[in-house]
Amino acid sequence: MSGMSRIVKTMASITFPLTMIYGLYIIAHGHLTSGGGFQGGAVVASSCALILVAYGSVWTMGKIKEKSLSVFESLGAIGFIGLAFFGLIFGANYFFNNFLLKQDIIPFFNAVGTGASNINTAGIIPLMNFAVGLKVIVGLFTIVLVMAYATTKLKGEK
Amino acid sequence: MMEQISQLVETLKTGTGLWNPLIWIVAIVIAFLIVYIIRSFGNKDYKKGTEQTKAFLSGNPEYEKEKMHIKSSNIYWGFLESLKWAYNALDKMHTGNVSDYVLWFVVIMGVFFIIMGVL
Amino acid sequence: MSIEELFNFLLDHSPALIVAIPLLGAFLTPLVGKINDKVRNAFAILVVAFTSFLVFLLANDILTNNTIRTYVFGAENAGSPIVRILFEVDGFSAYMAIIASILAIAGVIYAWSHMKEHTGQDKFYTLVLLMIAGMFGMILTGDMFNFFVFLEITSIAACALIAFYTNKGKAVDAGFKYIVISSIGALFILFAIGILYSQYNALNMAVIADSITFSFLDKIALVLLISGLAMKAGIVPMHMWLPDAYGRAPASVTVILIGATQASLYGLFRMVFSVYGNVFSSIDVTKDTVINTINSVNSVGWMLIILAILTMLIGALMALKQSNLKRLIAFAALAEVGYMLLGVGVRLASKVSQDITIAGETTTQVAFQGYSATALTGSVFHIMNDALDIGLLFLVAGAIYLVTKETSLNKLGGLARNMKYTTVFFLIGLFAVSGMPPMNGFASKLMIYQSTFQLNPIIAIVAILCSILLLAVFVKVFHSAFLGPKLPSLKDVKEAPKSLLIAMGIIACIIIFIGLFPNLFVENIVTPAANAIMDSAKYITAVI
Amino acid sequence: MLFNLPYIAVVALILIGLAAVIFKRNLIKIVIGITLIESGVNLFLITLAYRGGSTAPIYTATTTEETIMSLPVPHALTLTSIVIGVAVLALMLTLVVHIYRHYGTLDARKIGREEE
Repeated sequence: MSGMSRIVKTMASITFPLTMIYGLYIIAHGHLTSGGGFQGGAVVASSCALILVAYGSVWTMGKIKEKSLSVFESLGAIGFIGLAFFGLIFGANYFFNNFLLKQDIIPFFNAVGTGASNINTAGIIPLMNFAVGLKVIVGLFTIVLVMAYATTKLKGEK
Repeated sequence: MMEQISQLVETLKTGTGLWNPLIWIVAIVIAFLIVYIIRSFGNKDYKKGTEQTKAFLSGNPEYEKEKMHIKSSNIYWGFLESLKWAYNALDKMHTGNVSDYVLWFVVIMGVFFIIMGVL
Repeated sequence: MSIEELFNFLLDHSPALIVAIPLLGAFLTPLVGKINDKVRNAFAILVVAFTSFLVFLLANDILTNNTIRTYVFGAENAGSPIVRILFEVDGFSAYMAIIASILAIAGVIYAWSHMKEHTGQDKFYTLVLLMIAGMFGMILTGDMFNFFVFLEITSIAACALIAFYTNKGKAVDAGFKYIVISSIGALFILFAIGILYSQYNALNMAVIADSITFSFLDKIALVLLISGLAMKAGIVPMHMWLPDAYGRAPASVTVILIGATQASLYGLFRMVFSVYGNVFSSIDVTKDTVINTINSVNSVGWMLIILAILTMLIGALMALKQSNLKRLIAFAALAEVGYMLLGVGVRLASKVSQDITIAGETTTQVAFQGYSATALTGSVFHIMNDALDIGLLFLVAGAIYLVTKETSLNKLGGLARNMKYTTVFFLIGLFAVSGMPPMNGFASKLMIYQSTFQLNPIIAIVAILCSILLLAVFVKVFHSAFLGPKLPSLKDVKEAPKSLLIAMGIIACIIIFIGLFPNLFVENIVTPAANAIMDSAKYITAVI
Repeated sequence: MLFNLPYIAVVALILIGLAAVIFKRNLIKIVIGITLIESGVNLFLITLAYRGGSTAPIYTATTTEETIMSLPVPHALTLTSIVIGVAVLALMLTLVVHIYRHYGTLDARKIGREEE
């Protein structure tokens, strides 16, 4: 896939940070409002896909290596499962413990906040959202990128 | 220790039948011994290097070993030929088309619906 | 922490760890793979070995004490587990987990040499471990929706592995067929789960089982569940994906794929005997649903028997015709699935209600015929035997492919002269799969034959006939691949590499052990598992 | 009658999807059919969750004690199902790309027919 016109590229560059910030907001507020890791991740991934469509898959493939993407994806998954294991080790001795007993391990996130909409609440659920978000962003973007790249190669073959 | 060994050789009871592989093995070994004894009677007449050892193919000459191997698609030729009607039907069933796979699923689901009295 | 405490800790958390450790290992594999190929392979084997150790720890506890263990995620066992995700491990789950772990460890050891020359091994091991995690999840879970999720994890990973040889068109085609079939089956299962949730406001299997009334909607849900799971287990006539998938996947994957298919069969057992236990396996007359539904229970049983006979016959007949070795074994695997389903069918078809007059008072009693317990025990036993026998044969087929690069039986011959160990393993598999004494297949088939004979002699005769056909099939393979003179094209064939022989040896040893001491095995492992699946009341009371 | 409309839509979606899978020979259309079945099942789960006049199940959005919330569990189930659906869809399309590369066609009757 080759790039599109200058107008599209400019507009995509302007829209990209806005969409990305909105997606990150959805991930960060996943434990308070509707949404969470997957939804926010999908929004961010779609903003990345916007860049991909505007600038073309060959240009994007030159900027990002597929291997580093798969490392990030693994890190997201390991983060999620690792947090689940945290409950076994630091929590009340069961798997997927949302509220760790030893809060000092991860200082910022409390079990209960001062108000209903306090952001540093809900134990390790926000951290799990971040892990899922990372995995979804990288995973969806990799799928779109690789598929777009595969179609270009096919045209080159013929 | 003795208990564990006796547990090992215990017979499997299936309600109406019995099965004990160890007794079966003993029986097979005895059968082989009998066969061996019978074989040893005839072994005296066997002479190496004479006409006796050659393969008898109704008087035809023996082929080379490499050409004697029967390929797998030729084995059970008669069975496949006599059941040709069944195999033709089965071949028609296995179209290799993913749509037909799903069609069979829907058919079976319909039959189950009728049996359960839903439809 | 002393060793005893550590063991207790592992035992308490084993249901969660059995799923979590392969999952963690799966995502660590690409990072470990950056170091070295050998380190990564060893890491994968280590992960699976540790998981198997946990499985044996858990199964030992459950099968000896005859208990049910529950594990609630995100909370202690006290409180209200009904709204949480719950793992419930009874004897049957533990039994299936043993089978899955044996297959998994054989597959991973086998893959070391078998996949040596391929690229993308990082992804291969990640997917294999994901599939193992999904398989264990399906077996251990006690939650309907969780079951669906693990079913999908297993089928997605399996699909990618079936299409692993992307340079071959047929492999990709088989992968596509598999994902279409399994996603449609899984979606109908999800639909059934939605129907059950709408009625009982619960996703927990035990809670649904407790309150099931066999209403109109329940019947719809049951049909969707049975047909979806039967398709995933490869019951004729929904079996066509199975020869494609088994035949095209790498042999190390096929072994684990057998476990995935059996996990679907486990789902069928669980749905019929536990979730719908009040309808199908209850003999409690006070439940007014029971008597009214005996006719529909019997008709489902006969339907399953008919499907089982079709599965056996078509599997054996089609296997006779194949010339591709792996496709042939896949059709034989199909025939074996029929025997397992036959036990279930016989159990359901033998449920009767009879009027008994005691001291002038006539009471209606619901009961199973005595032989039906033997039938179900036999079919539970046969799950293990089928997994081991067919697994061993697939491993042999993979070894032949690795050393000769030939898939067609027409181009093989005289391999016994160069591959002595492989030949011995194939002979063991041949005798076991066709139910020849003294191998393990005979013991379980004997139980099925004898109990089926009491229901209807013709079914038993057909079952024995299919067994003979299977023997004929594998004698053909043995003759054309192993016997005969050395073919000129196969002069330089060598014995299979060591890791292949180790994997085959593990399975062959277990086959011979079970074959020689069937009673020990049946009494200590199979009977508790079969009793657990037959006793639905115990499954319900373990949670509520 | 109006209340049952979503259920009719569910059945219609599933039947259309099944028809597409069974009668269409193009692989892309088969993939579309599976997506339709999936949407039908997801719609079914969402419909289960709805109660007449209910709000989204957010704690701060409930203004009074009497506010009815729709059931959150089916929403979570639907979300999980959608996530799985994305993975399945991506995998199927990848395989379709591979199939097209090998055979140069997407006709289900013409793929995987070569002799080895």
